[in-house]
Amino acid sequence: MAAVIDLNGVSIGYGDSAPPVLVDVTLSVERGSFVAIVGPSGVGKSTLLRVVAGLHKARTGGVTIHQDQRPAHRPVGLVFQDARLLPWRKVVKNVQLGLEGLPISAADRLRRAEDALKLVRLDGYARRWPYELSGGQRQRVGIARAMAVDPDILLMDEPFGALDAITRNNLQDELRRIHRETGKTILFVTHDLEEAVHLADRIIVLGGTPARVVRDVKNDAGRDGAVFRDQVEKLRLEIADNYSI
Amino acid sequence: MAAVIDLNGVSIGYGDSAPPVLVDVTLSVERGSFVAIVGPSGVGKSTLLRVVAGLHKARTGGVTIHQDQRPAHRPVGLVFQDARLLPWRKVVKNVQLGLEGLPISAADRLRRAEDALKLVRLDGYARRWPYELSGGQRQRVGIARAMAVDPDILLMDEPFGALDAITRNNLQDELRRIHRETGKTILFVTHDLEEAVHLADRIIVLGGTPARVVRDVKNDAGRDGAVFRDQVEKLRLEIADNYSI
Amino acid sequence: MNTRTSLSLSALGVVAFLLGWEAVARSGVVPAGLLPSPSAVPTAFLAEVQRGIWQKMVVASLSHYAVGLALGTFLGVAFGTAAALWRVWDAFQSWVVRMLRPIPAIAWIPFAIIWFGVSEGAASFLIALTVFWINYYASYSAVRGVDKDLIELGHAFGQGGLIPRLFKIILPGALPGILSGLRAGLGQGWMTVVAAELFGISGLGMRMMEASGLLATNIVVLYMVTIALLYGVSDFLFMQVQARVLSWQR
Amino acid sequence: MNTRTSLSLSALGVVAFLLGWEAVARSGVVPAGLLPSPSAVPTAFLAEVQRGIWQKMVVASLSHYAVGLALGTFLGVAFGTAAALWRVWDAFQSWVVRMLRPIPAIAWIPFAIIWFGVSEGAASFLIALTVFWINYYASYSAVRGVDKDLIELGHAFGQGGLIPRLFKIILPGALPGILSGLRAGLGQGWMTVVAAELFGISGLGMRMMEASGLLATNIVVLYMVTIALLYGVSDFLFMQVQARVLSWQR
Amino acid sequence: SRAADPVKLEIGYIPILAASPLFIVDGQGWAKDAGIALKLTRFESGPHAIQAMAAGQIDLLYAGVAPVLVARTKGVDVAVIANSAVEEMVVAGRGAFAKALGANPTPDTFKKFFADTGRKPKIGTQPPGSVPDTVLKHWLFKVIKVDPADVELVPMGIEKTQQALLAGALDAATIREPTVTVTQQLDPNVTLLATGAQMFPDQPGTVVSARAEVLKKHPDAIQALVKAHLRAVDLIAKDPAAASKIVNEYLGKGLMEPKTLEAAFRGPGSKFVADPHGVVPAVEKMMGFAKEIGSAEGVIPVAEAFDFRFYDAAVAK
Ligand SMILES: Nc1ncnc2c1ncn2[C@@H]1O[C@H](COP(=O)(O)OP(=O)(O)OP(=O)(O)O)[C@@H](O)[C@H]1O
Ligand SMILES: Nc1ncnc2c1ncn2[C@@H]1O[C@H](COP(=O)(O)OP(=O)(O)OP(=O)(O)O)[C@@H](O)[C@H]1O
Ligand SMILES: [Mg+2]
Ligand SMILES: [Mg+2]
Repeated sequence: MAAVIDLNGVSIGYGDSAPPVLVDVTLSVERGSFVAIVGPSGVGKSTLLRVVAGLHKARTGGVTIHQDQRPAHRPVGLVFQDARLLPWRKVVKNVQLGLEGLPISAADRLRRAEDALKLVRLDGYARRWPYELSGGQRQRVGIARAMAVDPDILLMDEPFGALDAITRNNLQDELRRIHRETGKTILFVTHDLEEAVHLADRIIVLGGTPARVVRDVKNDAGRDGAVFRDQVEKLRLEIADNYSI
Repeated sequence: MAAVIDLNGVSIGYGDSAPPVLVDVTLSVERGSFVAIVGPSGVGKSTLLRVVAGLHKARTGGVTIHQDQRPAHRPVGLVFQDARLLPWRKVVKNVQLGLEGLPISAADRLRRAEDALKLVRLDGYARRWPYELSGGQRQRVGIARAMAVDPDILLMDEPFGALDAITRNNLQDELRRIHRETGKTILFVTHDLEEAVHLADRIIVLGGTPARVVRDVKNDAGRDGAVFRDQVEKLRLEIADNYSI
Repeated sequence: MNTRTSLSLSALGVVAFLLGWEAVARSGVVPAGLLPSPSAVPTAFLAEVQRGIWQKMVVASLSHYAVGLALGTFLGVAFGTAAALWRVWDAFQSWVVRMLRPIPAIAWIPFAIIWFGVSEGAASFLIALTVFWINYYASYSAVRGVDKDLIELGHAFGQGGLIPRLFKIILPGALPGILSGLRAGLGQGWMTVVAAELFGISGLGMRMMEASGLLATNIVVLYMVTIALLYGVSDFLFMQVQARVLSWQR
Repeated sequence: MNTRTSLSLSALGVVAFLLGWEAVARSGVVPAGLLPSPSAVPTAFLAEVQRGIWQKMVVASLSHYAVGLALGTFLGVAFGTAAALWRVWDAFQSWVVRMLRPIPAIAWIPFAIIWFGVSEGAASFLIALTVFWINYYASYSAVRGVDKDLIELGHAFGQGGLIPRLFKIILPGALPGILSGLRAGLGQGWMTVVAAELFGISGLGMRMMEASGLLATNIVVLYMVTIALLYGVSDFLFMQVQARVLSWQR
Repeated sequence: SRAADPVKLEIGYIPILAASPLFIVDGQGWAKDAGIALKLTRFESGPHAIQAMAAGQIDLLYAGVAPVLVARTKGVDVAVIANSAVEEMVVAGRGAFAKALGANPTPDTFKKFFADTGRKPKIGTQPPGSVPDTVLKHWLFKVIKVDPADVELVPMGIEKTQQALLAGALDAATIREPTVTVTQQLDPNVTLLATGAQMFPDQPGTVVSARAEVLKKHPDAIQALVKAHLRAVDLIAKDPAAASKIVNEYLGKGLMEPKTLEAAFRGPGSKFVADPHGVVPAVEKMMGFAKEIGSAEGVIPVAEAFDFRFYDAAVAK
């Protein structure tokens, strides 16, 4: 299958003079794959995602995203690590943000937003202001917002970080179903190794200072059982070895 | 031992007319205990913590906190679910916030802030602005800020929610050590049942609409092994049964 | 605090103010003829209304004010936002703006006369000018202060183009600051009405100056109270609208 | 964009402005004698400096300005903050403020004369007044807009008392808005200097009025340029300081 | 032009008693009878009005002679076509200073005032170079021969002088009708210290001026207007009561009674003279004095600013 995300010797930093955060990242993500990115706090996972989303310029190297232009869809959907809702829009309007400017009717927009809210179990909260939500509810609105645009590439930065076990399981199942049914390419940052092994078919470990890709493993450990636990344990050791922040 | 936190038939809500979020919470937390609070997203965990911290008034019922007045300490330390740093203060100044107004010298204040930052593995980040931090780093500054005031009661709202496995394990170990050595009373909100069973000696499950305490179990499942896994499973079912949000 | 309490507190404040004024006026601390007591206002009001002057002046000034305010606000917000958005434009105009900014309304009068003649337009121009500056700076700083994270959010969700970014992220985000400028302009506009009517354009300001020249202070005060009421009502309404518009702020 | 580029862009802007002005002045579009060309300013400047008038007027006006600005800014921020913090006080004063707000500087002159006589104090008072209002409203809205979460944070960490809450949370949080008011006041103050010197207090404004009465427009323009420069420099410095103070904003 | 198609003339004025002839011309409909449509525009001060005139926004102006002369030096082509009033400015004083000065002021009264109160008397007037300033100085330094060191002159706007006088911030001020009468009615402490004639005999006052272009384009209309102006000046002299009623419609309607205006017309501060010929030497004399005290740099040719044709034709018939 074709690569939809191609990073070639990319190095990334903040400001003009500070040392780079990530160096020499070469990465090619195939269409329809589910890639988890793990690594210690502050290693550069969010930064990498922002570069892929085109929100931050790489210092050097090539970043290519092969986007399909489907009408009424955005090629890339992003779930931020903080929920990042527009405080002046009610929940349902926040979810519609990415749909605005697409050639669809207002009724369609509303319907898609409501569907996305249903997906994250927030049907009853459409008319609330963001400040009236709990932390986990806010995060779920952020997920719904990315889902509503029905993107080919879904970039998720710790999307389930603030969710309880049950909600999280539900949403993991939904995400897996969507991945299976629609063949979206998913880049998924998580701090939870179980989650990574549970969901992804490929796991990328970032580590070191400045950070680079230290491991890039195909994950077919299944969803449970001894192989699963082995895989998690192996990753844990891997990260611990390259843990320097 | 004596109860340091006493809630008596407390009900809590936002606004004046909206239905209550939590009702009929009666809870007594003993000095030196480590209590985990779990429950689905949006059930009212953060709200409960804010009432205990005195930041939100209960609608009915009695809230009593038995505070010791030790000099140079604050009785209660709170870790918010969002990091909530003051954007106009550098990291080290953010950590010192709670120390200001206490009868200690500026040098002491700085030392305690730096110690707290060391605890959360952010020694090198003291002079950064909050916006220059990653999500997990921000959360750790929030933890350091609460630790710096050396409180008798530590209220933590998903403090490790955004941390990778290794950092999280480190901090869990630190927290356990501090609890053991200083005998602080800790109220710990988490969405992670393993973490709850791993750390706490008492677990409170919130559930229902409006929410109430649906389970209040003594946890002596140990830190690992089959009993541990049983306990986690039992809690998971408990929550699933009362899952209504 | 509910609306009832707050309204009665306001009434209390106004009554206290009027009583204090009346006391000062009667005490003779202030030379007679310079400060009439507020109780002189109703009589003056009736007289002016009967002569038909009051209505005419109010309508005239209101129209200068409305035009000037609308124009000044719109242009001020537009230019302030533009300067805050484009660094090149900002750098280009910053010192020109610095040169024009401190020029007082009075010094603009000759230009107003040249451009508009002795006409309503000239008065509106002068009012627009003051209102412009206030809105320019308020918008500039408000737009500069918009959370960069939200702008990034806009980019991520296809709202990075100028128009959607402006209308979906920047202007709503800057709205509290912009509205505060609008409100300040609301008052500053009235303050300028008087200066703008100094040269032959009829309205409250002209009548006030005329009365002041003839030391008819009760008429002066009548028109000051008139301006105060007109402003008070518009400011009150503005605050109501603002509370609606900013209901997303806690 | 670095400082060099931005400075040269500014210079470009000013040059373009001056050229445009010179062109208009020479074209005869504007009646002769009403708009001198900028090239007439240096001669006028030399003449005024030789007479010693320029220096005297600049010093005089600067002192009125500085006193008025400092006073107006301090009181404006203080009262605006107070009104935003205490709802009861806010309700009590809101309508009184609405009555006083639109009263123009010119209408205050009699009171300034009564309270201060024909003195420097009166001029400073009038300047303080305009500056006061701008800062009052800017601070009011900035303080109202402070993130409630941060105030809660203060309470949680023992900074809930009035003084620490004010100085550690509210004022820093409102700082961008307050500074924007300060900046607007900086310019508004100069705009008022002229009006404040209309009644016998010597300074730039008085000299301008004098010259304007004699249609000595080159002198008028000289002082306008002087005001522009004084303001330009202070605004520039203010922006530098502000960039420092707000460096925590991206 | 035909009668059905009136000549439109815009006339500016300063709201002072000396503009009364204009109000009468308009109020009595004399201009309309002559086929002229007048539009009156009020100005706060001469310079603003002159600026409007230079910009071609108004055609004629009732204002002081000084701004007209100054405007001519700035290349604005205007000419004086008639006079309206002279000796307008008077000195009004209040309180202790007025009492001390009495009817026969001498330099010593100023010195004594200083000795008694510990401060120099403050006298409000307009900026140096203006008519009020010049004639006040003439009165002080030429007529009474006061030592300049014994008095403080405060230059300010016309209207501010009255307010400052009433507020007690000034001991005396140069003011003109109708505020002289109004001020005295309001505050009995205010008394007249010197009339215009005492300050500077024939002191120049308000004149009627017009843009040269208008003079060329509508000579007939201007002629008719000057005639009406003469008629109005006559009316004021003959029947101040009737004149005051008409004028009140324009000046201080609702702000003062016609009685007040009538008193002003009859008062010592009011001397209406339509003949512009006498103004020329008076202005020349005044400018000579201004140059002497250093408030004017050069002497402007005065006579060529006057266009006597219309007045002469009007009185000839
Ligand atoms: N300011 C508010 N106004 C109205 N409702 C609110 C407000 N804040 C929270 N709520 C509601 O109160 C309920 C409890 O919120 P709370 O933040 O305590 O949940 P939580 O248990 O901490 O959830 P999470 O795990 O998602 O953080 C939620 O349903 C939320 O929507
Ligand atoms: N605006 C910025 N300026 C300077 N440094 C920054 C900035 N933003 C992030 N950094 C630094 O870049 C590094 C990578 O940040 P990033 O947010 O990508 O980490 P992360 O892997 O997502 O961490 P976490 O798991 O804690 O969210 C961190 O060390 C952080 O301190
Ligand atoms: Mg991150
Ligand atoms: Mg919560």
